[in-house]
Amino acid sequence: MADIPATRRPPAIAASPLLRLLPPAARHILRGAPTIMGAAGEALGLSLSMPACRASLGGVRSALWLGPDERLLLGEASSAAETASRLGQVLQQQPHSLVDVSHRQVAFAIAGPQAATVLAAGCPLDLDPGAFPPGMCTRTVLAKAEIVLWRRDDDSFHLEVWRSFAAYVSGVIAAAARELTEPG
Amino acid sequence: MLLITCPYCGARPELEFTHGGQAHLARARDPAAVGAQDWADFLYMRDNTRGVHAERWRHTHGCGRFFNALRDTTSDHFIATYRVGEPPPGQP
Amino acid sequence: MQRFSALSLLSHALGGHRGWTPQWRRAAPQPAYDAVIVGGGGHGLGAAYYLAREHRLGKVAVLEKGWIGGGNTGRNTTIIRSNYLFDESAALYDHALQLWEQLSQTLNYNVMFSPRGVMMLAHSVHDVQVIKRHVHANRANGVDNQWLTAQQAKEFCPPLNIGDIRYPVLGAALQRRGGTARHDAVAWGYARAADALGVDIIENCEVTGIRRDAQGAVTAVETTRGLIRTPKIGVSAAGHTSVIMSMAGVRLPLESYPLQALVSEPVKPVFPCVVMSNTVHAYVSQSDKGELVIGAGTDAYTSYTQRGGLHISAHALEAVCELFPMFRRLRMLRNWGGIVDVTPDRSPIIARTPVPGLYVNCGWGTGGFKATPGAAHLFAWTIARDEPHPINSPFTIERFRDGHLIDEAAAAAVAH
Amino acid sequence: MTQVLRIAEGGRIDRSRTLRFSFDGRSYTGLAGDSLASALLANGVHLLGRSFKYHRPRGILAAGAEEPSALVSVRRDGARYTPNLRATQVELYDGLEAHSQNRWPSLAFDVGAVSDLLSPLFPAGFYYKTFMWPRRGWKALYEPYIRAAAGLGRAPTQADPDRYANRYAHCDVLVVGGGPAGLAAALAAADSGARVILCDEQAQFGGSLLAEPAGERGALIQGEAADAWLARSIGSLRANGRVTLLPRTTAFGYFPHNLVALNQRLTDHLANPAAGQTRERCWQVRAQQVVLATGAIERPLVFPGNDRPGIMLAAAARSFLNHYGVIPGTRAVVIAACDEAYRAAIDLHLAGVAIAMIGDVRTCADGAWPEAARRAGLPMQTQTTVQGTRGRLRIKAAQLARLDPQRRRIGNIQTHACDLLLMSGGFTPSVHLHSQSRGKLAWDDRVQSFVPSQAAERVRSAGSCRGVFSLVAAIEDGTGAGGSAARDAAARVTAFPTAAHAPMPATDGAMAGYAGALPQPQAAPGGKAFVDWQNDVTTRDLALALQEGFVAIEHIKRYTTAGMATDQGKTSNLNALGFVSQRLDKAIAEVGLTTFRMPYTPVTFGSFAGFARGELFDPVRTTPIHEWALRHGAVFEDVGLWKRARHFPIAGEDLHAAVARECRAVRSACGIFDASTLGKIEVVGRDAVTFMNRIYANAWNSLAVGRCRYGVLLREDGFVLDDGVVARTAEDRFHVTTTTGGAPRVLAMMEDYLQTEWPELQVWLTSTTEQWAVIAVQGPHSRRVLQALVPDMDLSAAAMPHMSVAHGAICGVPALLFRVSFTGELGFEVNVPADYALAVWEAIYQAGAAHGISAYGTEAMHVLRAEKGYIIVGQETDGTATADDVGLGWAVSKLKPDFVGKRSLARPAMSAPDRRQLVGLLTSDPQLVLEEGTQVMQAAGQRPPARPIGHVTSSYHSAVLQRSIALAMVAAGRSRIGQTLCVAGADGDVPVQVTSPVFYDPEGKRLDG
Ligand SMILES: Cc1cc2nc3c(=O)[nH]c(=O)nc-3n(C[C@H](O)[C@H](O)[C@H](O)COP(=O)(O)OP(=O)(O)OC[C@H]3O[C@@H](n4cnc5c(N)ncnc54)[C@H](O)[C@@H]3O)c2cc1C
Ligand SMILES: NC(=O)c1ccc[n+]([C@@H]2O[C@H](COP(=O)([O-])OP(=O)(O)OC[C@H]3O[C@@H](n4cnc5c(N)ncnc54)[C@H](O)[C@@H]3O)[C@@H](O)[C@H]2O)c1
Ligand SMILES: Cc1cc2nc3c(=O)[nH]c(=O)nc-3n(C[C@H](O)[C@H](O)[C@H](O)COP(=O)(O)O)c2cc1C
Ligand SMILES: [Zn+2]
Repeated sequence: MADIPATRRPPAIAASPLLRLLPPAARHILRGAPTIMGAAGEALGLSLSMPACRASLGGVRSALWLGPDERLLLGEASSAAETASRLGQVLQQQPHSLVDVSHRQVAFAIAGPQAATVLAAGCPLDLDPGAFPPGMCTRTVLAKAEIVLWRRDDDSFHLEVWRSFAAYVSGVIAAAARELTEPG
Repeated sequence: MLLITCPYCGARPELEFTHGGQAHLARARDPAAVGAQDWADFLYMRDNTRGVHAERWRHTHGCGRFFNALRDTTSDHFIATYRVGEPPPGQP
Repeated sequence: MQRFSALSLLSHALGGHRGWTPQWRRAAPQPAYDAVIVGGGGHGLGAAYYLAREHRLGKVAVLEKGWIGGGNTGRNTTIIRSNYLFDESAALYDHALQLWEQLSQTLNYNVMFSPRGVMMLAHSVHDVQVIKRHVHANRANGVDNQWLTAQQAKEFCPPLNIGDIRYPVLGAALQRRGGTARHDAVAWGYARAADALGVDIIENCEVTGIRRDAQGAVTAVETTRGLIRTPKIGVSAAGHTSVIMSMAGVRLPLESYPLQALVSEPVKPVFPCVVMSNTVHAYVSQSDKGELVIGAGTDAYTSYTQRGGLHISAHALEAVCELFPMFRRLRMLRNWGGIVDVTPDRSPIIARTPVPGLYVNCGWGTGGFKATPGAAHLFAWTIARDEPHPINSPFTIERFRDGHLIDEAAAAAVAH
Repeated sequence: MTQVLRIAEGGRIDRSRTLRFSFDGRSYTGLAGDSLASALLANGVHLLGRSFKYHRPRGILAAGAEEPSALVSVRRDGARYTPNLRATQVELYDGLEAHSQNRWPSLAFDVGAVSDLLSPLFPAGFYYKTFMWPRRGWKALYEPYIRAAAGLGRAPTQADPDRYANRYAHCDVLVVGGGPAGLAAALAAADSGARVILCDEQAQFGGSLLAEPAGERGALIQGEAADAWLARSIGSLRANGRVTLLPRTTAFGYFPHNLVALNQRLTDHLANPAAGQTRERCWQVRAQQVVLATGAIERPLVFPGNDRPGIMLAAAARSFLNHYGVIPGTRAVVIAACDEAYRAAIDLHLAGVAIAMIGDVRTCADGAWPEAARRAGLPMQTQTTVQGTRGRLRIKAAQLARLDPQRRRIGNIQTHACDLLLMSGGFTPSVHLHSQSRGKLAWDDRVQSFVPSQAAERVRSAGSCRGVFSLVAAIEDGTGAGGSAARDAAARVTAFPTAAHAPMPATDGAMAGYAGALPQPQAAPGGKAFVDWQNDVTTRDLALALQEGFVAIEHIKRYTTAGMATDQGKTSNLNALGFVSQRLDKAIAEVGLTTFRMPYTPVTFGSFAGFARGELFDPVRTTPIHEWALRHGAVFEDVGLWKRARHFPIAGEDLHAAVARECRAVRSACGIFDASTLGKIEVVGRDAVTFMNRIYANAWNSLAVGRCRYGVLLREDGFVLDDGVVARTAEDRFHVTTTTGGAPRVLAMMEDYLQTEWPELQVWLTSTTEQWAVIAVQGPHSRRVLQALVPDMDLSAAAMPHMSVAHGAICGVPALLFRVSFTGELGFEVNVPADYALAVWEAIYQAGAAHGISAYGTEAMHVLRAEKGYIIVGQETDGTATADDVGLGWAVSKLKPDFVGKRSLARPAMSAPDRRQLVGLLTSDPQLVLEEGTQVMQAAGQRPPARPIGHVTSSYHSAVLQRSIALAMVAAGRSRIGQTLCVAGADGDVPVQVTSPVFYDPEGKRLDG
């Protein structure tokens, strides 16, 4: 029996000018005591001991603080196995949990001068760059869905959304974006 | 919609949280040893304080942590929020 | 008591209505009573009325911290039904419903009981199973409740959108004997009738303490209007029950949550019945004055503020607009909140307490208006005889210790 | 007739743009910038509606949000019909179609008006006293009549096609109200660099300044003409990038922690909104600091016949004249209890309106404006009251009298012909929002009103909404409030401003006004004196309420309905209080106020719902295999937020036929089922097994790596919460599955115990529900179908026994393969990363073609598991069932000292002999399928109230058994196996035999194919 082409097939989403579905990625949830984060970070070439609600970048990888004992590790789709083995080596002896969630969620880029306003249709956080500066990230809600929101720069955001909520989240974004293009 | 200060993430909208009921009701280490009335008290009886009371919240759609809060149930204003394991501020 | 009737109205009209006298005296607290009811809502006033009428318990007072009927009685969506799942509940609520059917005549006060039918919607296969289970259980209990197809549901309530919605309506349970009543009239009607039987209704009188003797039995209540001696105290204070019971050192399985309701601007008759959907959280009826009366949900946290969050009423309105898309253009006239005392099994407590002479009627949560006459009647019985009536004997405090819960919530019965 | 009462110049309307509109089918013209009210007045139309109870002819009382009477319906098209709009707030657009309400057959001739004659029969609360006979009479007879009579406009009958939007916003300073005080506050805050939002319910900013005559004739602000100041202020706010200006936006609700809700109207003023253009936007603004500058509302005066068309508030008339360029009448009588009335009189006089008389209620009137009126030679007198008015559809005359302090008449009754009566009882500060925020109110004698005192949020009031009435003072007040609000916001001050944050500037009594009913000469007959226009509440109603013992203001409100109309008593509450305090001889402050609640003015339901409608009402969750199911004609069911394929009918099969076929396929060949919605949790860490032992009722030490076990989860109260297969994939790692609906609940419960009860455990939880898609392949041929696709895995019974798990690859895709069965057949569950699921599913389906594979849905799955007596949590259990009740006692560890729920199982009731237990039921007629939910009876023919001993939880036709089967929870059921009980069906009792819940393959032979 021939292998099926192992191309990843993301869920269907609602189209809208400001919203772009980002290519498939490798994702891991790393959980454990703060004490493991130093070594783990070094192994991946970025800092995992960042302050609360901040992301850190390192080469092809990035890491998002989701909670005091929880990080979301993002990398290129092909890097999943390597991430696991690198962490496996340095963390062998330390209690921790590493779980591959590459397919659990999808990523959106929402960009443009209107980005924050569009998100404000469903996200109750203060998205003024003063209050939510580039580099900040957090789990939060968009209307009735949970999302991970990460501001890349003043007018572009990175969203992580559980795949079955992708249609809904993109739908809300589309409706909000559409509303902004109206007269008056 | 309340504004709740998560000890880890700061002030956040209530929509991100789940309410966890009265705080500081510890589950007995050996429930088998607990008498019928005491067990019922643990399961069901609540102070339901009118005034300042200690309650649990979880920053479910945030950092995911449970924490405790002192809130005045006659105004819904928070006096303080603090981490699990810490005593309520102003008390030893 | 001045008799109310079309005729008396006419004759008083001729006299320019100068002849009407106060519907209840503004009684001042006496030093002692044979029984004191704490809480001047429908339940408390009703209990006093039945104590005086059926148990001749001597001198009875109702102590109300504010104005009678100002608690949940005065702020509820007035849905009345008895199609609860468990035998114990069905017996309790149907006892009340039977009293409702007579209440205007009993009290000689038009409480506008309007059995226009209460319809409960099913939106999923699971809903259908749960609701049909109710229908069958009710039939066995002799409580009317009937299954309607989605089409029949629409015929019964034409504005209902059964089709192109997120959660299509798969059917509904209809209790034709269910309906609504005028909340204020219930409080005033009981007050007037109780007053006529000699009950003292004392407003602006907040209970601040409970005195007990060496044996622990109650002897008096402390109030903002002085000390009142009494051997029997019946607490019927809804959202504030925990506060009062703690004055006697009694802890209860209660938590008080904000529950909101709202009304639209009044419009001409458009809504023939009561519709409830637990799945999308909407409760709608139209009052005699024309407002749509809409029930929202409880907030997540306990509170005594009598107000709730915007997202809670917004959520209810989302559902209303989905089920009745033509109401999207109607406008909210007023929104308010009450304080509902919720038990872990969503069933009430009408019982003696560990403290001799102290009785409690509470835990009605989001759904006790419908029980008003029944609960009042049974509470009076329990106070007068110091033992529960068979109908309320399962609704004890001890059931939580022993595990004999009557879990209407778990069995997915709806609130209100 | 066209705008005969429009003045030649002046006002803020655009005379170059004439707009056509119709009222009750009759066409008129108005001007751009008109409100419907001003346009009708320009055409001499004063009769706009009929009152709620007595159907009295009613006109326009006010010019703004407080209007109680002039309610109309506006119809854009069949679906865009809006009742109960205040004509004073409806912006005119070309083609506007308005209708009056609550009248039949016509506005001028309304049959309902007889109720006015019969009014002695309908005093306050009359309905409580009658309609009680016969007993059924209320519902059958009286109520329908009362209902038809009540209600204002008609509700729309078609679905509303318009769109609504939500927006969250945050700012340092939110300023509510764009009058002079609000503008000044916004300017001051903006100057200090604060993020400011300024909203005003009106189309233009300016508030009361809009009612000032243009240029020098208007008020001056530091020597500058008001309109120049206004233009300059708005200009500089517009220019500021940190300021958001929201006109047509009403702040309607104040919620805890400085959350203020705004309703913004975007299209109602447009002649032709773009197709699908958003109609309203609901803003939720979280503000560091709030400044309320909501102004004051003029009070009517209460005297007999005070409700006729043509009777109007003085400030309103001034606004119609100076804002809209309309003369509301030709000959006016002015009744003043406050100097503001004189300003109106003077402006109207200059515009050519004859002033028949200015009657002042007070004993002297010597303020600046009365003086100016005197200089202008206007007829004036003090100590005046109104004894009555005449005119049916429009006021024709007013009867004035002068009274001495003992209410004895001085001189004769004076009858003044007029077509306009202006009144000003002073101004009631709009404290609605301050009070909604739970801030305290204090009675202020100087302004004869309640004003804000101690705040309960970070909020300040400025200008006339706190009784600072003079223009200059109001602006200074606004500047002060805006400045300090911005400073506190910058300093993140959390304390609430104290009442003393800004002392009240001195005010002369000139604006104090009057509250209550005007004094009447003793024993004057007097007609109806209205307090609440819209609800037809008169002084007699209030008096009757008091007489009947309704003395608490909240009782008076509810008994008379005063203040309960759509205007929420904006013009009536203080007069009602005044009247009550007069009658009870109690200070108004002691009488107290009723509660202010949201919304400040009525708000469209649709705007609360916003985007949440149709597809966006709730998230629609679908699995990666959904589109395949769609392509193959699946019928879906809603399970929580998920859409799940219920069955796959082919060629016109009904549910029953399709399910029978799908079941047969599974039992005889092979079925494929999408189980992706199952909850999945990865439990990882050194103490994983300890954690599992504490959380689950089962024992886990003995579970070897590579094996699975069915787990039962109890609530702390001992009842079944959830269940699912748990696999141990490593010493320190469990792959836990939960029910579809239970996933979030279970994860939350686990986190709760972990974080709050057992923080010492080294375990972490991660949801993998959506990481893994789950493809169940079940049936005797399932092994053959799969083996081909997993070349490097050995699926043989030896290598992969029942309840085992293995890592591997399927079609080259990483997979976690379970050998489990929820059907009783040989079966596997293939877990693959979600993005690959569709391809893998299709591959399996293809491979299965040769083996008669068939896709099956949730309904077949339910039947198959029922044939085996497997429970479904939520169907067999309902939160009141223990594990033992549903036959899972075996799964509950007897040895473990503790686990969640164990202690509760020791409670007497949990082991009571008559607990309902899971059993099977067989009807004697094999074709009869019992309805789920039917009740099980001890014996046939019981009359209600009969006590059922059980109920049917699952009931199906079993294709393989060729008969109906049912699962039921029956009291002491297991002891009744073999007995015959009966089930109360819709048509008569049905005998049923109690059996074991396992109907098919009790020995479980088929598990190995
Ligand atoms: C928004 C809302 C909607 C609802 N909808 C429905 C519905 O549709 N159908 C239904 O059946 N039920 C409904 N309910 C529930 C129902 O209103 C209550 O269960 C019922 O009215 C309780 O009546 P009560 O007389 O026991 O309590 P209340 O009417 O609240 O009376 C208790 C009284 O005790 C007084 N009190 C408190 N403390 C003291 C003290 N220390 N001293 C003296 N007096 C004190 C209070 O002031 C109050 O007046 C709803 C409730 C709310 C809030
Ligand atoms: N109406 C009168 O004739 C009258 C009476 C007293 C004072 N004054 C004058 O009023 C001025 C005082 O100015 P001010 O700014 O205090 O009051 P203002 O009446 O000039 O402004 C209040 C503004 O707030 C708006 N508003 C009220 N509630 C609102 C809400 N909930 N949401 C959004 N907008 C809302 C109103 O539409 C109005 O535009 C002085 O010029 C004083 O002389 C006029
Ligand atoms: C069934 C019902 C109908 C109501 N109808 C109206 C109404 O038409 N107008 C109104 O202003 N309030 C109405 N109310 C709400 C009351 O004004 C008031 O908000 C409620 O009794 C709670 O009291 P509070 O707001 O003073 O706390 C209604 C309340 C109920 C329970
Ligand atoms: Zn947090």
